Formats: sequence, structure tokens, C-alpha cells
Amino acid sequence: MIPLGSCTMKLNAASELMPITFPGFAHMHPFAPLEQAQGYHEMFAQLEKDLCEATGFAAMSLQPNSGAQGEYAGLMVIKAYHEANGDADRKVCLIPSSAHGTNPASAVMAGFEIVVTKCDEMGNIDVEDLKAKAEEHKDRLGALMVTYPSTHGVYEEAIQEITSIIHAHGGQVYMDGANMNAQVGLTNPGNIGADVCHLNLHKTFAIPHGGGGPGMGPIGVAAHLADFLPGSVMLEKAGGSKAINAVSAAPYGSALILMISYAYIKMLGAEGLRHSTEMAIVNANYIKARLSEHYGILYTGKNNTVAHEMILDCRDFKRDAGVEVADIAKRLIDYGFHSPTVSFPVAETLMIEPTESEDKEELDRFCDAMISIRKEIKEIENGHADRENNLLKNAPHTADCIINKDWNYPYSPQEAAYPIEYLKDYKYWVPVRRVDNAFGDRNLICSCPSIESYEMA
Amino acid sequence: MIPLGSCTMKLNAASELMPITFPGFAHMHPFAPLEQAQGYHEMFAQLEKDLCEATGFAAMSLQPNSGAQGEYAGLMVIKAYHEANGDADRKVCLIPSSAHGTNPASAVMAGFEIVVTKCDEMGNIDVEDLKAKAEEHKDRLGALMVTYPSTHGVYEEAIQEITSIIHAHGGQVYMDGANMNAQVGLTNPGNIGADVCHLNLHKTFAIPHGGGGPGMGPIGVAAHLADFLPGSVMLEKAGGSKAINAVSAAPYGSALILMISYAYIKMLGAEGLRHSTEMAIVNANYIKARLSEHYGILYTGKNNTVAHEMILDCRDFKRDAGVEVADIAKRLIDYGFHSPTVSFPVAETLMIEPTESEDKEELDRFCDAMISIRKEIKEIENGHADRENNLLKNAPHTADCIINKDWNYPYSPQEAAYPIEYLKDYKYWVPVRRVDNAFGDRNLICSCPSIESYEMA
Amino acid sequence: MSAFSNRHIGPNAAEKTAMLEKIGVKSVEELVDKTIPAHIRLKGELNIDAALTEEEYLAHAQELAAKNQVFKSFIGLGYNETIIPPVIQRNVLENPGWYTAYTPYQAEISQGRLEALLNFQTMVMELTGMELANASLLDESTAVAEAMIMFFNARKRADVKAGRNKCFVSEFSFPQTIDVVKGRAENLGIELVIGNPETFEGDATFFGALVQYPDALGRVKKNLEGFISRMHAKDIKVSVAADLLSLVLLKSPGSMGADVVCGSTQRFGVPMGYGGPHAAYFATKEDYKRHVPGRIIGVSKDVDDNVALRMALQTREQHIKRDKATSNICTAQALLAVMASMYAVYHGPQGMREIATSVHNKAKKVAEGAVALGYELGYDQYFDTIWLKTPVGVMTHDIKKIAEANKFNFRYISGSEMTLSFGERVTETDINGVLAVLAAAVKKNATATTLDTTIALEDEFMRTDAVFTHEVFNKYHSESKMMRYLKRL
Amino acid sequence: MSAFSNRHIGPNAAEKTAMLEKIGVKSVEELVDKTIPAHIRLKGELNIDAALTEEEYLAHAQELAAKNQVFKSFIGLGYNETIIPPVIQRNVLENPGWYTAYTPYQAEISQGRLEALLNFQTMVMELTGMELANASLLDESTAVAEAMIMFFNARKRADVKAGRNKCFVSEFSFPQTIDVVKGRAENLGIELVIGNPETFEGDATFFGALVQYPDALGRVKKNLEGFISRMHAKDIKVSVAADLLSLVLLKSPGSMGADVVCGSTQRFGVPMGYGGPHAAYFATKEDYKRHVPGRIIGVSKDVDDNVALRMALQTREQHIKRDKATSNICTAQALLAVMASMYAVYHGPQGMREIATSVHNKAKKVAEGAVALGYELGYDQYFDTIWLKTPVGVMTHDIKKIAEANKFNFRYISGSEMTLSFGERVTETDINGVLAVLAAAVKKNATATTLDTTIALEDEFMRTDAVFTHEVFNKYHSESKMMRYLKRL
Ligand SMILES: Cc1ncc(COP(=O)(O)O)c(C=O)c1O
Ligand SMILES: Cc1ncc(COP(=O)(O)O)c(C=O)c1O
Repeated sequence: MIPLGSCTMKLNAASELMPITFPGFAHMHPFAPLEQAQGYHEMFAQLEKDLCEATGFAAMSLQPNSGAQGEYAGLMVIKAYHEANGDADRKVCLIPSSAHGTNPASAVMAGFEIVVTKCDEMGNIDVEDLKAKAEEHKDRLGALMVTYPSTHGVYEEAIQEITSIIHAHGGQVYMDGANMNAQVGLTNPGNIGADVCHLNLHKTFAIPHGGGGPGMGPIGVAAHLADFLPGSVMLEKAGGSKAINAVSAAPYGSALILMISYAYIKMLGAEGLRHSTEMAIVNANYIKARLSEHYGILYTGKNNTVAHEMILDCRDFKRDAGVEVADIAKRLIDYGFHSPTVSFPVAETLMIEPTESEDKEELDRFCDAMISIRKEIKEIENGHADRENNLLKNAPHTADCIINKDWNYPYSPQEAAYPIEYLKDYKYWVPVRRVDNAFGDRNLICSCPSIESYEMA
Repeated sequence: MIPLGSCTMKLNAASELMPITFPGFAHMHPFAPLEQAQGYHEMFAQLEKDLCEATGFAAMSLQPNSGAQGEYAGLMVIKAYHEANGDADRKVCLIPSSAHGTNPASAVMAGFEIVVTKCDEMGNIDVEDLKAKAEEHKDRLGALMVTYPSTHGVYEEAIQEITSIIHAHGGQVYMDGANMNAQVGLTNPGNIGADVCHLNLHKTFAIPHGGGGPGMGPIGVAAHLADFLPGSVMLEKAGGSKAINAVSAAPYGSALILMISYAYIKMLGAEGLRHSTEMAIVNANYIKARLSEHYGILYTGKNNTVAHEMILDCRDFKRDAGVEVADIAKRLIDYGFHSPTVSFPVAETLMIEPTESEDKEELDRFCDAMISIRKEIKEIENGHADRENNLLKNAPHTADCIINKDWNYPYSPQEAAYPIEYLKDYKYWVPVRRVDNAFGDRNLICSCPSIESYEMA
Repeated sequence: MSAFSNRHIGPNAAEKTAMLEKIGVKSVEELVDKTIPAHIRLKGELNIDAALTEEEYLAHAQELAAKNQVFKSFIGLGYNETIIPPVIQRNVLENPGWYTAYTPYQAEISQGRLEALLNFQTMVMELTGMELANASLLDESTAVAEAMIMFFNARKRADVKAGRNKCFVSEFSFPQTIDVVKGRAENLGIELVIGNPETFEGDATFFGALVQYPDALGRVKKNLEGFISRMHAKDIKVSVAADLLSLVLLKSPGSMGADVVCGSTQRFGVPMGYGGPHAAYFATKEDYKRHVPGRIIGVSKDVDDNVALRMALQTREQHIKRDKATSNICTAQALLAVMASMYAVYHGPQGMREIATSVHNKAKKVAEGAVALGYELGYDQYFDTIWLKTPVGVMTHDIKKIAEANKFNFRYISGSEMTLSFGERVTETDINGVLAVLAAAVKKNATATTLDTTIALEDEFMRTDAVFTHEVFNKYHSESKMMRYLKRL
Repeated sequence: MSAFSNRHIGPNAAEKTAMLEKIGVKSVEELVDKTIPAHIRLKGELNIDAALTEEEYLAHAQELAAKNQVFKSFIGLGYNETIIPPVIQRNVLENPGWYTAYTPYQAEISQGRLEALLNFQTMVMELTGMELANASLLDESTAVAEAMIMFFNARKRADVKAGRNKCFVSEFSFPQTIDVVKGRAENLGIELVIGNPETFEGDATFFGALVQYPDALGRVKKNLEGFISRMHAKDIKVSVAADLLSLVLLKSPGSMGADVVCGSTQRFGVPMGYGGPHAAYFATKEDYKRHVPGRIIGVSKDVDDNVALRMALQTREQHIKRDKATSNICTAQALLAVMASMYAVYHGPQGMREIATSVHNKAKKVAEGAVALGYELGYDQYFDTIWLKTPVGVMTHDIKKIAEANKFNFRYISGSEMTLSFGERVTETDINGVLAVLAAAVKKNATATTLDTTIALEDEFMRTDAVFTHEVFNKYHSESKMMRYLKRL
């Protein structure tokens, strides 16, 4: 399990992936004549229809090659819309402080001016602040970028109020779809009042992450924006009647991997899509139920539940035990886990998103590891373990350091390598110990080092 | 590398394997009408032709599903030939003492009486003994089963003399083709005077071993035996005009994986096939050159070279250090290697066959491990290490035993787990320690044990 | 040198030079000349076509595949349309980690593969109701032959002396099995008697009897249990070749006293592949443990008392026992046994029951439709294969034409008889297609049918004991879990 | 519930019950009701088709694939016929171990993937002759746009003040790139000037210039070095979008002074896929290290002083710098960068040189054949793409008809002009097919040509420095080694 918050690491099923190596899909040139690509276009049409249904939108562009690219495309569509309405000045973009970094970066790229709005102590958008800022900029209000459910893992109750405020002040609502895995079949961007959103097909719709790509970030838009969807000089058919410039080289972006999301939808159907969302919520709340006895959960909804992900509060450990969240992340490696997202959207916290594809046993294994680490922290809090020289600070532990080096840590090799029973069967041995980031940035080398340099150890 | 003697663990290339999952091959019923299987039959015809060329034979049956099945089929063909000649009595089968166990077992199955012939001190067939026995049984001599190059890894100079003796006494020569990887393109069974041989396509012709199957053991025969090749009640076309009964359920055995050998031949061509054989010999002689400085090589040819495999003599270690060959095999696991073949064809030896697919670096890694183990044995011989409690007797060492158990062996955990430099990068951790075979045979359990029983540890 | 041969051969030019130097020869040719006797050397190059590149070969293989016309098969006889779960295809069949491995002679390094084979044995034992199973044989027909030979070799001294050497074979066994068994019997002086088990009485000259269940006409005959006791009464050992999938629903032959149960596991997610490879299974009683052919995986422990698996009872095998071995089998069908066992692991008891029920129900729906069209059903208790007799005046070769025009293959037994066998991969659309063929042959229209889970078999045939009870068959039903399990092994 | 959804979703029914109990709700519905505000809940089920099974879906996908007619492509424009080495297809593209992984935020657990990406950067740096490369961008067109933005953002204060905001774009850039760059320029107030680099002089209002090499007409223009110095003389930064394969033979843009070199690595063994995914590369000078868009893998050490890799200079990225980030890029094309780098690792310097030479030679042979048939060659220095002008009276739309009848796609520029671009996967047979098409259009017969290794490029264009010098590109050329390397990582 890689329980990455906001990153939706669900199953990438073999059957979803097999068709991408079919020669009929693999070897087609993007600018081949339209009539030769009927199989692709039949798939595009169906996928657009299904994604429109899932988002509650009128039209879809399959062009953007990533979520961030989708944000840029969506904001460009909003801009084109304002311009078409003679509102070329509407260049202010409100972005809540909890937004993902790509949001402000994309807004800048699209030529917007950013105004950051606050969050309240519940992690929700501060509606008063939002209202005030919308009011303040009402003549120049272009858009709000909002993630739903929020990056804090909560379905904000006020979302429709928020989108109404924006609309009332002449703005358009851009919804960041990174958390769509908490919506499909239960609610949708159209319902909450968004005008545009991107979908991270590599999150919600099963395209594998590939170690940092490929991805696909199609955008859906409400009817009034459909004309502006990105076109392509290479294919007349692509885009709306008043299309903005292409945002990707190819008219349908990374067309090949659209097959994966198409497969996902085709094999789950309406019911399976909805149930996947429900189970993503069940899995997250199960983790919450188990871990809330040991860690603080930063934000919950009004009934004390979380959406499909949650934030674990690790901020006090620094004070009480000198333990930073990065230490927990590294210690998790000794337990055989890739850490959940570190310090996003809140510094010194962990953001956990299990997805629907993990079963209870795996969730339990993860919770057991987290609980065991909490005990290790307690030992430091108690003063039973040293604040500087302990299991967390020295993590991860390689086999080499355990076996070959003279062991002079104040805990046993067993505690370092096998802190928990299941590791007897599943031990993963990490190849290197804690990496020094600062050293690398100071001495930047970004090509393969010579073999001799490997001997420096 | 799995340097298994007589087992030819060569590369199973991805391109050789890909077609077996093409639907056009995978989903065909073996008794579908012939005209629907034109693709298969075109392949069979070409493969038969190419295998005939490689063996120097006139006809080929693709029916037997393994080498042993091929032996049975080949002997049955010989029997049918004798019967057709009114020689139904020719039921004596000469088998050299160095033969693989399947040879006598197959001969018995085919209704032959076995007469074992001796080997000389050079590991070669004792021609005098053979001649005497052929003479003795000349009226009832049915066949000789001979492996070439011999299971001792030597191209016997006298092979043509041997086959002539058999022919002169009315017998037929069955060649075990397990060592064909030392012949293809350089010599062939026809050349040495054999009448029949099987090919282990899962050795010489790149079908993967699958952990103990599948395999394919087609047989090639000289012209006078072609009429007797196995038929099938399910397909008239299959087999010779006086076909023996089917030896497999399906007329072409495991037809699907014939595609793999077909691919192998198609992509190597005549030159590549020959060069593969040459390089198999080079690789073996390289290992010999390196290891003969540390171990005895049991048999070599007249110019002090070996064929594609060799036998490492480990018999004295028992006397000098109490070390059995099984201890070396288990210690190799700590070095990250699957042991070469143990105690075949000679007790307390290792039989090493690297194949052409291994590169020098991998061969060196293996030789380094063997040399290092030889040093460990020397420590015992010297009396520097204990005869009972030492690195070899206690091998293999799990991570669990090194880290979790109280370490009370007379050597360090480092010596146990990291005896050689390359393991820093490539350490494989074995999941269990030395298995007790006798205990299991006494208490035979051959279904999954209950979960509780796993807790017995 | 061909592009591929540079990929296939390990050492590159520089390495080759260094190695030849160490060996002490100047060239490959010199080494070969020194090694292979001159008088047996070939003169020229083999007359084999020049090499294709990998890309060219794959294109050629695509063309060959296209020359095969793959019809939906209803032929049966031990080979059925099955679905390979994609997770198994990708992570076993297409994964070098599983397919390149060698026979697990070094047990410590092979625990994962051994566990998969132990699962196979466990599955076979549960379904057949037997005490012991091996880790695969080459195919069903040779497995039946091995049963015969095992009974023969295990005869009591007195029987050997008395020349008790006859073996009965049901004429309703698969024809290819009878073919193989005939060849095997002859050699050992076994006299085969082929006949109808319903009327065969047996006597003291018979040591064994081999039957098929359900038989080649698809019949689930009531008399199996009776037949076995009749034989046992005369000290004749009985081997039952059984469709393993049928045993998910049917009473196990073991519970009826069979001495051997064997057959194919092809339909457990292994493609037909025009004949193989597939794993045959072989199960028997504890009494025969020193006579079983093939590999057996057993449970033992290591020096630290951990559970550890390894190949058991190797003393039976040819590499030790040579001419006294229980069989000549060496390479078997390990990878296919792994695939078949993983199919059951992935589907679990409920999934397996659904698959078995569904293939039965397909047969039932076609049987009902055929009867409605005027065909006669040869026998009304069947698992997945129905025996149809054509209405008067309708010839099977006419049906064949229509069927083949629709890309269907049936099994035609005579001018008026045929069998149709139904596999997992046969769809409702196919079923209605088959009914349309049958209808067209009698110039009628078929009424469309809908598959359900109804069963035509009488209760007395059905098994009442639980199967797939071990945890391993009840755990890995989501793809993520299955992948992790396959990876862990 | 669909068969697949039971595979996709982890918890089974029993686990679900246990989990709901721990959560303290009675049902999934109750939990959902408590969690999602009622006023935004959907009423009914989505209007999406009922689920297909995996088997049904795969059959459907086969049908869709069959509806695509895959012609051999000579269109070029950054997308070329390439061969995916089967060992890479099976062990990277089809291996969950490589494709499911996440961005390597936890470096210690991701050393293998980081090493593969470091290989990518090394390859890019060597081929482009630059000091720094990132670990991929989304596609070539956006990479060019990123170069423009980087130059724009890196302007000196004085230039910003002076409103130095023009950017030159060669009109011989790929049309899709001009399309994308136009959109990006507008927003930031960049004024684009599209023109001919041969005549463009530049002035103090320009901050950057973007050119294509070889250009969209396939021309390897002599004046690139001159152009760059002309621009530099006016303090205009130059980005060269280059075909990375061409740089195996051609002098690197870095050696000619380019400030950025970027482009696609699709033709390094990644299928065209109707547009992607493919990894774009982006290389620049050390000076720009704090301005580079996208991820950079860097070498560092761990606490035991072992070499250890990790993502470098994260402070440039949006997740830290937000609106001040160098780019909005987050997800890039890691898997495709891995595939492209492994292609080079597997082929090595000699193999890469052979591939580059062979695509060039294909162009050369067609150019020669076309000239013999009366076509005019637009420019005689080209890498893999030739610019042809038709003989008088022969129209490209007539050629198109003949070409398509032969399943070939060319790029038609006007009624009398076209380009043909040649990839690794184009065979000698294809080449002769293309010549036959060109011949048929002029009603002549083509003489068959044979590919060789001759080169039409003048020496002055050719690179003289060694590339792929690092050991990693000189080691893994047999399939066994490559598999082990891929497995070790
Ligand atoms: C909330 C949120 N928004 C946007 C993105 C950007 O998506 P991409 O990585 O596809 O550009 C991410 C992905 O990490 C995200 O988590
Ligand atoms: C010399 C020899 N002969 C025969 C065989 C039997 O071949 P198979 O395992 O295919 O039955 C082998 C295989 O191990 C062998 O090494």
C-alpha cells in the first residue's frame, strides 16, 4: 500500500492495461487522417460522454496531459469566456490557502492575479473572508479555484454557498478534480456549482502513476464554456467553435492511456463506480477509527467522519520528542511502507488516502505500523529513548548497517529491523539510509556519477 | 544464473514468449478441424524441417510432452521397427552407467530389458565392455541409449565406433538429446550414427522451465524409422504410415509452446544457432579455466577442454573437512546462487552448465563465489574452523537467524551474510534455513498446513 | 551475426576476447576444434533460414496467428473454453520470475513456487476426496496410463505370480486416452479389455479398471459408486478420470471409494493452446504413497523449526530409483499447475461454484432448447456436456456446415449423434447462437434463452462436503491482494 | 455488483462488515449520508452502461483496435515509427513493479527508479551537449513553451523594466508547437514574432528565440551556430527543439551555444500511441538551475556516505514555491523517460549510432530514388526527413490516394510539396513500397533500392565527440543482463 493523500493510488488492473500494447492502438501517428482512427474516436466519444456524466458537465476536452495542464487549460477557457463577454479585465483568481501548489502556479501561467483566501480552524474555506474578497474584487473577479472535497479531506457543507458567491460576483468556479475519487456516483462538480474541473485520470480513473507520470488531466465544462475548449491546428474536429489554442502537442493528449480509464469505466459500470467511491470513504474512515485512538485527526466533517482521506496531526511530536514528520516517514520504510504524503496540505502532518482497492488486512498492517511507531515516539516522550539517537531519527536501517557496521545504537538490531510481527514474512530491505538533501543541492550532480565515485562509501 | 548441469537454463527471450498469448494461438481446441489450424500446421512443418536439419534426421514427431516422454516414444518406434522386421525379440537395451535416470525408467516402460554398461576412468563409455555386451546379446539387442556429449561433459572420441558396434549387432541407437546445446550447428545425432533422438525443447530450444515444466520432447528419426512415428486417433495426418499409438493426448503435444522454439530458431538463423553452441562451449571452458585452479575437474576431453558443461569434484572435502556437496549447494544460496546440479551423474560432485546466455561478469560472480567457498572449506581443512559448526554446515543463513536469534556461531554475522563484496549490491535473503527432508518424508503432509501450524516456529 | 543473437548470447566481443585468453586459445574456432572430434564435425552451415529480427518475427507470428481460425469450441473431450484471469496472465504466465525458474531442487530458495504447488495438491485432494496428490503430470491421457501402471506395479506378489494382468477400460473414456493407454499396456504385457462399465463384471484376472466421469458422452452415470464396489469386491483397483471442475458440484470419486482420481486442470484458466501445455492431476490413497508417479511437494521444517516445503519422497523418482522408478516422469507441468491453482485461489469457493454452476447451466439451457426443437437428449444427467441425437432426417454433417458457418465447433459422433460441451468462456450470446444453429438445421426458429443458476442434476450426485476450505482459497480475491500474493511467493 | 468491481475493490463482504462496525455505523449508506452533505448528493445512479466483464472488455478493445487502420507513418513532426525492445515492453511497460509506482518523494525506497531517471538525464545531457537536464516534461510543444517562459522569467531586472517582451519563433517549427506556444505567450504578455531564422536579425526588444533542428521541413541548416551567435550578440537566449536521435550523429546544439535544448524522446522505443504518452526532455545551462521547470534527479549521499539519489532542487517546484514556481508541472512522464533511457542502455553507443544511421540512410535512399523519378529534393542536408517537390503536373492529393491505398501516410504541405520522415520501424520493403508509390504517381517504375550505411550529410554537421560514454550505456546489451538490471533497480 502507498497511502498517499490526494494521490489516489488505486489498483491498476492488468485487464485495463493490456490493450495499450495492442498494435492497433500503439502504432498510430497522432496526425494520421481521422478516418483511419475510427476505433480511437469511438472510444473518445464514449469516454467524453461518460466523464461528462460523472462530472455533471456538458462537454469534455481530452487534451491536457496532466492535472496541472488541465488547470491551465480550464483557466484559459474561463479567460476566453470572460473575454468573449467583454470582461477581459476579470483576471483575479481566488485560491484558498489550502490549495495544491499547482493551482497558483497554473493561475499565474494563465495570466491571473492571485488572491489567497483563508481557511477557518475547521480547515474549511472561511466563507466570510471569501465573501469579502469576492466583494472587494467584484469587477475584476475571474475565478475561484477550489478542491472538493477539500485538500483537508472534508466535504465542506458550504460549498454551494461558496460557488454562489463567486457566481454572484461575476466569477467562474474552477474545481480541482484531484479528489474526484470521493465524488464519483455520489455527487459531482456540476452539482456543487463548478463551471470547469479537471480530472486526474491517473488518480481517479486508474491510469498508473508510473513513478511520476504519465498522467491525463481532461477538463469538463458547463455548457456556456463548451465553445472554448482547446483546439488543435492539426485536427479541425478537436475543440470548441471558439477554441483556445492547443495546450498539448497532440489533439487528444496521451491518447493511448485514455484506453485505461475507458476500461475502468466500462468494467465498473455505474454501480461499480459508485461503490468504489463508497468504499474509498469506508476505508478512510476505518483508518481514522483505528488511528484516532493514537493520533490526532486534524479535520473531520460535521458528523466526525472524513472523506476519502485524512490528515494525521504530528505537529506536537517535534516539541515533545524532537520527532519531525519526516522521521516518521523514514521509519515507515523500516516497516515496509512508503509513507503517506508528508506536510501537505499542512506542515508536519501526514495525509492518508487508502483508496477502495486496499483490503482490511493491508489497512490493518498499515495501522499496526503507525501505532507501533506512535509507541516508539512515546518512548522518547517518556525519556526512555534518546531524543537524538533513536529508532526514528536513525531510520531507515539498511541490512548493511545492521549486519556489517559495528552496532552502537542504544536499541537492538531486532528493534530496528523487525519491530513488528508481520515483518518476519514481508521484510523489505531498503538499499540506502537517510539521504542528505542539502548536500546534494549544494553539490548538484544530475548525471550518472562515475563508477569510482560509488566507491566513496 | 542457475548453472544447472544438463539442464541448459538459457535465456527465455520476451519476443519468443509473446506470441503464446496471442488469441489466435491460445484459444484453439486440439481437435478442431485441420483446415482451421493452418497457422499452426505451417509452423509445425517449418519447425519439423528445421529440427530435422539440426539433428541430421529425416523425420520428426512433435508429439512427446517431455524429454522422458520422447525417450519412451523413441524406444517404442525402435521396437515397432524391430517388430516390423520380424525381430520382436530385440528387447535388450544397453544403457551406460552414467545415463540419466529417465533412460532406464523409459526403457522399462517401453518393455525393454536393461543391461548396464561401464564407463572407464576418463568417464567415457568403456568400449570393450560395450562390445562384449553387444556381442553377448546380439540376437536380442534392441537398442543403445547414449547421451552425447556424455553426461560427463565430454565429446567421446569413440562415439562413431560405439554406434557402429550397435548397428553391427542389429541394434538401433537412441541418443538422449539433453546435451544438444553442445551440438547444434557443429555436429548432430545423425552424424554420430544415432537412429533416433529426442530434443528437450525446454533446454536447447528456449522453452522456459516453468519451475518443473512445461517441456516438449519431440523425437527425430532416421528415414528407416519414419513410418513408425506416433499417430493419433484424433488426427489422421499425425504420425507415420505404420504409426505407433499416441504417446500424448494431443496430436502435437503442447503445441502452444512449440511457438517458443520456433521463434528461437527463426530469430537466430543458422549462424546464430551455431554461434550459440560455440559460446556455450566458450562459457563452460572459461569457468573451467577459472575453477580448475581451485577444484578438480572430473573429466575433460583429450585436449583438456570440456564440452558445454563440466563436473567439479567435491568428493575429498568429505574426508578432509567433513563437507558434503549439499553443504556447498546450501552455502551458494548465501552467495545468491542456485546451486549447480548436485551429485549427478557422479555422487558428491557439482555439474555446471552455464549456457551461452550468461555474460562474463555473471560467470565471474559465480566463480568468485565458488572460489570463496573453497577458501571457507580450506579453513576447515586447516583446522581454523570447526568441522561441524561452520559457514557451510549452517548454511543457508536467513536474515531472521542473523538478526533475531542470539548469535552464537563461531563466525561473525558478516561472514555469514556478506562473505563477498558484490553482495553489498545484490543480497538475496533466503526465507528458510536448511530443510529437514527426512522429517518430512517420515511425516508426509502434502496439502497446505493449517495456519496454526505455521506458528509452530 | 543476427541482431537477436547478440541479445541471446551473453558475452560481448570484448568479453569473448578476455575469456578466450583465460582459456588459452586464440579463437572460438580453435577451442571448438580442440573440443569436438574432427570426424563428427559438420562441414557447412545448417540449411536454416537467415535470422529474422525480433520485430520481423513478431509480425510473422501475427500473420501465422491470423491463419488460424479460432472458432468457439464445444468439442470438449477434456479441453474447454476457459478464461485466464488477467492478473494471472500478466503476473504468472508473462512474468519471467515465474516462468524461467527451474525445478525446485534447492528447496530453501524455492519456497514460493513450492507453496503454489502445494496449493495445487491441496485443491486436487479436496476436490477428488483423496488422501494424496502429486504436483502434476503431463496430460490426462498419460495420467490414466500412469494409474494403470501404478496398479500393475503395486500388485501383490501372488497376483504377479498368478499372471493377473488384465485391465478394463471403459469404452466411454476419451478416445485419445484409450489410444495412449493401449500403447502403454502392450509393453508391460498388460491385456486391455475395452468395454461398457455398466455390464462389465470383472474377475480375478483383472487387476485394474479405468473409467471416465462424467464420461465421453457427458453422462454422470449413477452407477459409479456401484461400479467401484463391484470392482473392489473382486480386488480390482479403480481409476476415475474426472473433470476437476465437475467435482466442484459433484460428489467426489474419493468418497465413492476410487483408488485413483486423475484428469486435466486445463479449464482452470489455462488456454487450450491446440493441445497444451496443461497440468494433469493425479490423486490417490495414502497406501500408494511409495508408488505415486511424479513430484510430490511435502511440508517439513527447517533447522530453526520454521515450516518449510520441499519435494517429498524423491526416492520414488527416476533420478534415484532409475529402472525401478514409479515412472519415467521428470519434467512435468509445474507452471500450469501453478496457474490452475492460482485460478482457484483467485476465484475461491464461491467463485468456483459459480463457474461450475454456470457451465452446467449453459448445457442445461441448450439441452432444453434442443429438445424443444425436436432433438433427443441422450442422457438427462450431465455436467457440462450434452449428448444430442438429431431428429429423423437431420444429419450431423449438415449441422456441421451451419455450425462452422457460425464459427462453432461441435463434436460429431455419428450421422445422427453429437455432443456439445460448454466452458466458462462461452457466453449467453454463444448459447443462443448454438440454439440458432440447431434450429436452422431443423428449419425452425429458436426461442432465445437466458442463463440462470438452475441445475438439472439430481441431488444424489451433488457433493455436500465443503471444498476450498483452506484459508489460501479464501483470501486473495481482490486483484491487489492477488498481485501481492503472487509477488510474495 | 460487477465481477470486476469485486476485483477492484479491496475489502470483501466480511471485511466490510467488520470495518463498518469499527467505524460505528450500520451500513455504507449511513456512513455516506453522515459524510456527504445531503444537498449535494446525486439522486439516482449515473447514466453509464452496465459493467462488462474483463473478458468482454478485452474482446471489445480488440474490436476497437481493429477499427483503427494502422498505416506506416512517414508524417514525422516529432512522432516516428520506433521499435519497443521486447525486453523493455515486458519488463517495464508490462511490469506493475515499474508502472504502479508513485513519484519518488521517499528517495530511500526509490533508488532504482531514480537511477533510471538519472540515466535519462545523463543521456540527454550527453546528446544535447548541455550541463543540466530534467527528468522529463509532458511533450515537446510544452517543453518549448517552458523554455520561452524560463527565458522570460530569468530576464534581468533592467530588461523587465524596459519591457523586453518579444520572443522569436521560427516559422519552420512544428505547427503544433507554434500553436501551443502562442497560447502560452499571450497570458504573460509575451509578444511572439514568427519568422524565418535565416533573415531574422533580432533587437533589444527580444528576450528569446525558439528554433527547430532539424526543422519541420527536415532541413539540417548550416546557419544554426551562426544564428545562435547572432542572437547572443544581442543578448537573446536561444532554445533549440531538436530530434534527440539526430543528435547521435549531429553536432550538439550545446556545442553551438544553445541556451536550452528540448524535444521529444518518443522515438527511443515508445510507441506513437496516437499522440502519447511520451517523455519530453529539457536541457539547459548550469546558470539556469534555479529556473528549470520540472523534476531533476540529483546525486547525494546517505548518512553512511553511500551514494544516494533523490529529487534535487525541490525549492523550484510548485509544491513549495506555489505561484512563484518555475512551472506548474507536477505529474510528468517518468515511466516514458525510463523506457527511453532503457532503450539507450540496451542499444548502447554502437546500437544507437546504427539506428540513427539507418533512419538517415532510409531518407537518403528515398531521396535518391525520388530524384531519379523526377521529384525535386527541397534541401540536400537532412537527417531522417526529406522535403520533396513534385514534378510539374503531379499533385500531392493524387499521391495521397496512391499512398493510402498502400497503407502509407506522408505529410502533404501543399499541392506540390510534401515531407517524408523515416523511423526505425520502417523496413527496406517499406522503402521500396514508398518508391513504388512515388513512381506510380509519375507513371514510371521505381528501381528497387537496398539500404546501407552511407550518409548524405556533410562532415561539418557531424558530431565528433563521443556519446553514451558512461558505463551504464555500455553494459547491458544482452537480454539476460538487461532483465537483471531492470530487476535490480
Ligand atoms: C489537489 C491536487 N491538485 C492538482 C494536482 C496536480 O495534478 P498533476 O500531478 O496531474 O499535474 C495534484 C496532484 O498531485 C493534486 O493533488
Ligand atoms: C540427460 C537427460 N536426459 C533426459 C532428461 C529428461 O528430460 P525431461 O525432464 O524433459 O523429461 C534430462 C532432464 O533432466 C536429462 O538431463
